[in-house]
Amino acid sequence: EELSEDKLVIGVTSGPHEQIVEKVAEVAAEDGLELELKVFTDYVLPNTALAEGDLDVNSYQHEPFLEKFNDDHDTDLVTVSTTILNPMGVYSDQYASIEELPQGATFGLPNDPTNGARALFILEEAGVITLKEGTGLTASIFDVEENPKELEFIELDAAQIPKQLSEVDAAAINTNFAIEAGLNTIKDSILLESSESPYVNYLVVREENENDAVLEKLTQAYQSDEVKAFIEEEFKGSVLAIW
Amino acid sequence: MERINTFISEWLPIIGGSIVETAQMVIISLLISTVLGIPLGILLVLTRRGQAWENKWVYQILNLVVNIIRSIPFIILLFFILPFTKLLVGTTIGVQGVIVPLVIYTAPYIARLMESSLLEVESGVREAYEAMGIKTRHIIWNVMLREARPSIVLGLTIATVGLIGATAMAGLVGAGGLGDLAYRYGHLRYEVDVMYATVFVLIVLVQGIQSLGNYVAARLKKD
Amino acid sequence: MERINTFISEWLPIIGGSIVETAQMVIISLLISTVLGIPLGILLVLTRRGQAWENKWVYQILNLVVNIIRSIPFIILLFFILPFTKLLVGTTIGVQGVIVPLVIYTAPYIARLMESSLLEVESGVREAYEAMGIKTRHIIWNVMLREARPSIVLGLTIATVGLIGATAMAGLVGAGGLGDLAYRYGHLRYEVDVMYATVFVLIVLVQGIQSLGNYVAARLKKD
Amino acid sequence: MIQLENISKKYTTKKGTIEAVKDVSLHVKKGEIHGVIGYSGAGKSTLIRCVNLLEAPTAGKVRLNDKEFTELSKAQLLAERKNIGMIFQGFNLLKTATVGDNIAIPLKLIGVKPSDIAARVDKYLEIVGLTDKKNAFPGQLSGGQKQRVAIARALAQEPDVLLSDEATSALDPETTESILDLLLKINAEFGITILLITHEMQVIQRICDHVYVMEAGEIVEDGPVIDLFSQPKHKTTRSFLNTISQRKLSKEFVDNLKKTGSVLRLTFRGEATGDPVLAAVSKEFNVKPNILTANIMELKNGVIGNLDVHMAGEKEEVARSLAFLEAQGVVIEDWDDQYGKN
Amino acid sequence: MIQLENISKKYTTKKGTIEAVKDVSLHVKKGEIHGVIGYSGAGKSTLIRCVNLLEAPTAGKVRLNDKEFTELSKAQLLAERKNIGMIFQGFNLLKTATVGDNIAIPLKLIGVKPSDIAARVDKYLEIVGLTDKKNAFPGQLSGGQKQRVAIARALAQEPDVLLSDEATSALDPETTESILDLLLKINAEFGITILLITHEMQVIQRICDHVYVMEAGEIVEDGPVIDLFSQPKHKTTRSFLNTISQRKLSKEFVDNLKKTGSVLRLTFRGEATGDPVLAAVSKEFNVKPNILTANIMELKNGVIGNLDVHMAGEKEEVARSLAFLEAQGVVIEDWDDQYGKN
Ligand SMILES: Nc1ncnc2c1ncn2[C@@H]1O[C@H](COP(=O)(O)OP(=O)(O)OP(=O)(O)O)[C@@H](O)[C@H]1O
Ligand SMILES: Nc1ncnc2c1ncn2[C@@H]1O[C@H](COP(=O)(O)OP(=O)(O)OP(=O)(O)O)[C@@H](O)[C@H]1O
Ligand SMILES: [Mg+2]
Ligand SMILES: [Mg+2]
Repeated sequence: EELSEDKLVIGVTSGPHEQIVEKVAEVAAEDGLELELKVFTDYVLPNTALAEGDLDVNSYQHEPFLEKFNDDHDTDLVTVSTTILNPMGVYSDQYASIEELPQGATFGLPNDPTNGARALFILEEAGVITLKEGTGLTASIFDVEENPKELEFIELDAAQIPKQLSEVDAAAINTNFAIEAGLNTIKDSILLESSESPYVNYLVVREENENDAVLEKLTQAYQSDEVKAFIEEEFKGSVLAIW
Repeated sequence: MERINTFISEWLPIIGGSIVETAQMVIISLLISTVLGIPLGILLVLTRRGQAWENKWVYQILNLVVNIIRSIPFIILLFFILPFTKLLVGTTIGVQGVIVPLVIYTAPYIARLMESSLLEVESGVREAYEAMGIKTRHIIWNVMLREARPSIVLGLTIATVGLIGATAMAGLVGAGGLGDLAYRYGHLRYEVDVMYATVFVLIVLVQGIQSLGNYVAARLKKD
Repeated sequence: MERINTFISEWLPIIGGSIVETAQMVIISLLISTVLGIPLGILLVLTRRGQAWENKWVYQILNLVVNIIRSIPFIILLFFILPFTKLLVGTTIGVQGVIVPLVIYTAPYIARLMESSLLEVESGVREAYEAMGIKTRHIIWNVMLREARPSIVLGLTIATVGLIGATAMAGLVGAGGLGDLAYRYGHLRYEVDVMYATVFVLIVLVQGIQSLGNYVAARLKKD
Repeated sequence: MIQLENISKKYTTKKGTIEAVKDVSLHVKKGEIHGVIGYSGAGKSTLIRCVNLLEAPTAGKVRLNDKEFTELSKAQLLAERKNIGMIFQGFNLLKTATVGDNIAIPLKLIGVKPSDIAARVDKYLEIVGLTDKKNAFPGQLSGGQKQRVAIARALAQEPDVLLSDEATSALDPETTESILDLLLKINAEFGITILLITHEMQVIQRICDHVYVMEAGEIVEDGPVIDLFSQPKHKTTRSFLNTISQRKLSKEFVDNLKKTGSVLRLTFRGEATGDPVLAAVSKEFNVKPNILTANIMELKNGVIGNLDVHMAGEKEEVARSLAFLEAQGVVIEDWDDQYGKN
Repeated sequence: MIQLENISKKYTTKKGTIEAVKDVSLHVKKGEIHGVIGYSGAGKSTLIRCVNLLEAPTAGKVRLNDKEFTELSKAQLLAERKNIGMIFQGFNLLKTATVGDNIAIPLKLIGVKPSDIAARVDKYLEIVGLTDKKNAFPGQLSGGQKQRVAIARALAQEPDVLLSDEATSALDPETTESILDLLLKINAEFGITILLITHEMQVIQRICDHVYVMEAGEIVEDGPVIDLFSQPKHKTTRSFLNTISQRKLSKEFVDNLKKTGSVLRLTFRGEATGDPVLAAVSKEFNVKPNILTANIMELKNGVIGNLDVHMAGEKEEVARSLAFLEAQGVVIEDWDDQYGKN
């Protein structure tokens, strides 16, 4: 069934995705496309709801996550176009570099699967830990194989970590939360995700709607200059418009 | 002052919308949960040992079901029963989608509260009505529910407050509401003003409900 | 079979750990909440109009504070009182960090449940003891709490089950526990086996607590 | 008709078995009023609760209006109970309903025509003297008033069979009297069958046909009231009977005596009994006082002597002696066969 | 000592004000026992509850043991109440405590030495005859047994002042008797002051010094028991007094009569009163029967006539006439001044 030409129900997770799509909706409205937002704080329902037809499109996930989801739930959701990148860094109040972390240090990381996995990958890339063979992009702390520093992982609510930074030796924080909390991405971070990140976010639809005309309109609205300007102003570089 | 004005003009509609969402969720789920929970509570009382409809199996099963549902934290229940929700109301998101889990969460809770209210009703009065040959069904209405009214009202008040608490998680399935607003804006976006305003509204709401409950219970209590 | 074995060897320690975390959270917060909630409930009864320690102000304020706290959904309370938690226990994360919000959430709830249990105690018996010149403090212990015991036990059972529900959100501050395990691993990471196993453990836990509560209440009830 | 055959009731407690009722049989024919008396704890309440199966007897059969109660299905039992009124030792009223509603609600539930209910409520409230309390709640009533509401509730049901457990024991003599009158009246008019428990012998005396004396769960003596009252055998029966006695002089006898003097009721008070004073009278005056009956009421401190005396002698002499007696503080009245009514 | 001065108590309900007690004054001196009687709803319970301020009087003063109760602070009031025992119209027992604990707990709380408590509990349980129910719970007791626990609880407190609201009205005559004996005994031994409410005149008769008659909230008559019993003025008092009466023939008089024949107690049953039968006797035999007293007990169906008769005549003739009477179904006993005791 083809999507309506002038109204889309779009699922987002609360936070940057929600804020940006609110702006997108303004832009799209000028084009005669109405966007109805459904805001979730959960990371699974926006996909199940999309698969079941309660949503027309969603905007909150990157490709690795989508693949895992399709795998697990036997769904066929597809990406439409890129949206934003929300880079992550490792911050510490007490240590200037990751090497300085002492044996048995406490390490805070987001407790949601996407961000948690990303934090682990950052650590793996920095050589602090290794993950089990074949661990997908949704690795969890149970997938840590070698942990020579014997880091103690504490999974926390992503938005809350900046406020609790002083209570851990180091923590992985999404840049947007870091900036909101007054951290300096450059000065305070001890590790930053490489910009060649696989974690670029996408607009996602059901496969049957992959080529629907209205998606063109939506992509245009999203990838407009107004939205870009909004992102730059609102997130001050902590969220990157990828188009 | 300026700041307050902008705050009001900017946030009032949003908070207002959330109030409507919360009200919808609470009222609808409360109604349905009460309609389900009260009979369930009555059954839990009457199928016990030594009671009018004594039935070991029915009692054990009901008791187990209530316990099982009450065992599952709302956040998990919400997802656990997604297929059932879909089946029942055709959607799993939005206010509609959250009503089913809210009811399933609240009804057994109300049943338990009813159960303990009803067990408090003096057995002598029930006996007097049994002695007159009055049907258990009528005794339920005219004696047990009637005499337990003050306690039932307090129980429903507690349940309503609990329900409001549970709706805070409605955001997980995109149903919005006050709790979700406070969480999303206050917590995720660091717009603390919104958080305070929302929490304030919640307090007023709960305070109102509790006062109403206390008042009604006191009025119903005649001794 | 193979699959079950791997599952057990892989997840058993994790589930076991979560059980320990949940148990820690529930037991510690329940103890502290009860110690705070019962006196609070007693105060709510005794400072009412026409009661022994009648005091409009104390009653109104207590009532308001209890309502305010009960107004705030746990998920919001958790973050709302972070600074206070930090001040009190020096950390806001882990089991330690979650105890404070759990207590603040549960104690007023217990107070309300106590209140309604105590209000059910037949006023004649209290009057008999007042007539003997027995101090209100002693009447509280020897008459009100004693006679309300069955109802108090049921109330504490309800509160404990509610507490277990709240610990499901402990994961937000890294305290883990069964509820968090079920949500994050079972739901978010789609390891359904973990979810079922965890929910099963939760059900057994709650069923056990409820049965114990019912049993004790029935034993305490002598009429 | 109420028929109990070999009813036993055992309570099992942690401290052993208590046999509250032991092998009791009784038969109340239609239209009869039977009473059960016995000491506290004898098993009276337990027995009466076995009649409508509020308490399931451990052994024995209950037959009521020719139906085997012990074999009825639950639904049949309920239907039968509509014809059985019961007044409890406690009051068992709805706390949250007014006095009027406490009577009206059961009527509604047993299927009395709505149009008749209000009239019945008013009628029975009037009978128990609580018309002005119709809108009060039980919490606002005195003990006796609550008991009267319970009585009105049971009677308003207009049952065939009435079971009453100490219905009047919380009531003053006058109220008791009016309730008993009422029971007699409905018994006469509608042939209601009544089984009642009491510890007040005047209740038995006034309205019962047959009486059972219970002790430790057993019926130790029973028979028509007239037999038991005239020839009580068991110690317990005698002890209960002692509480009623209204002996007085026969009018014929007194009229006869009056021919030879006055018959007077003299009331002496205090430690002084009548004898010495009367002895003085017979010495001082030409009068022969003759004590016919005495009612010595032993009060806590002191005695009230109440003598019926025949003063044989001349009118004048008697008058002088009476003046003397009055001076001694004796209260004098002419004998009157209306004593004892008021 | 209990002194009430112009006590009034109004209840305000939605349907208006009810004046339950109107301007009542009374004074119970130390060591005295005063009783209050009155119809149901007269205001007796309300009045007694004003004494220990369970109910705050709307107007008036309460003085107890020379303390102005109405002016005491809360703490002082509590301290004073330790010396006041109260038996309630309801039982007000702890449902969750055994009979023994129901007595022991208050003792512990008013500061009785722990070593004395067990002994006191046993003592008072024995007195009320419930030793075997020590470990039972109130739910397992009969009505009268619960009342006795409440009595034991109040007495075990060994108070200076006892307030009792219908303590014995749920009890059989024998149990009542033993409780009254006990009250008299502790009154004599320890000088306990008692104010009690009852509707049973024998309670007043047996143990009270002074009696108040209440009606519609007011004291309509009061005085020493001896005055009121000998010269009741108010209609209500008379009506209450009618319930006690134990008139019997004087022994001297009977002994005198025995010189000229036999004095017998004849019991007639059924509709037939004694007159026609006795008329037949005087016709058939050379005997002059003379009815001295009659106790006509009107039962529901029939009458028991209980006559004390003087049979003047020859021994043989009397014996023949008695045989005739017995053949008519009359029960014949020699007159005995022990009637009425058992
Ligand atoms: N809380 C109350 N509110 C309103 N009226 C009341 C209240 N308590 C008692 N009354 C009324 O006051 C009057 C006196 O009641 P009280 O209990 O003193 O009577 P009583 O003489 O003890 O009667 P009884 O012999 O039946 O126990 C009654 O008419 C009763 O209805
Ligand atoms: N539920 C019970 N469990 C154990 N024992 C009981 C129970 N109910 C009554 N009994 C006992 O059975 C006996 C008879 O009780 P019942 O109530 O029939 O006495 P009653 O004759 O009505 O006395 P009263 O005149 O005091 O009301 C008592 O000794 C009582 O303690
Ligand atoms: Mg009884
Ligand atoms: Mg009274």
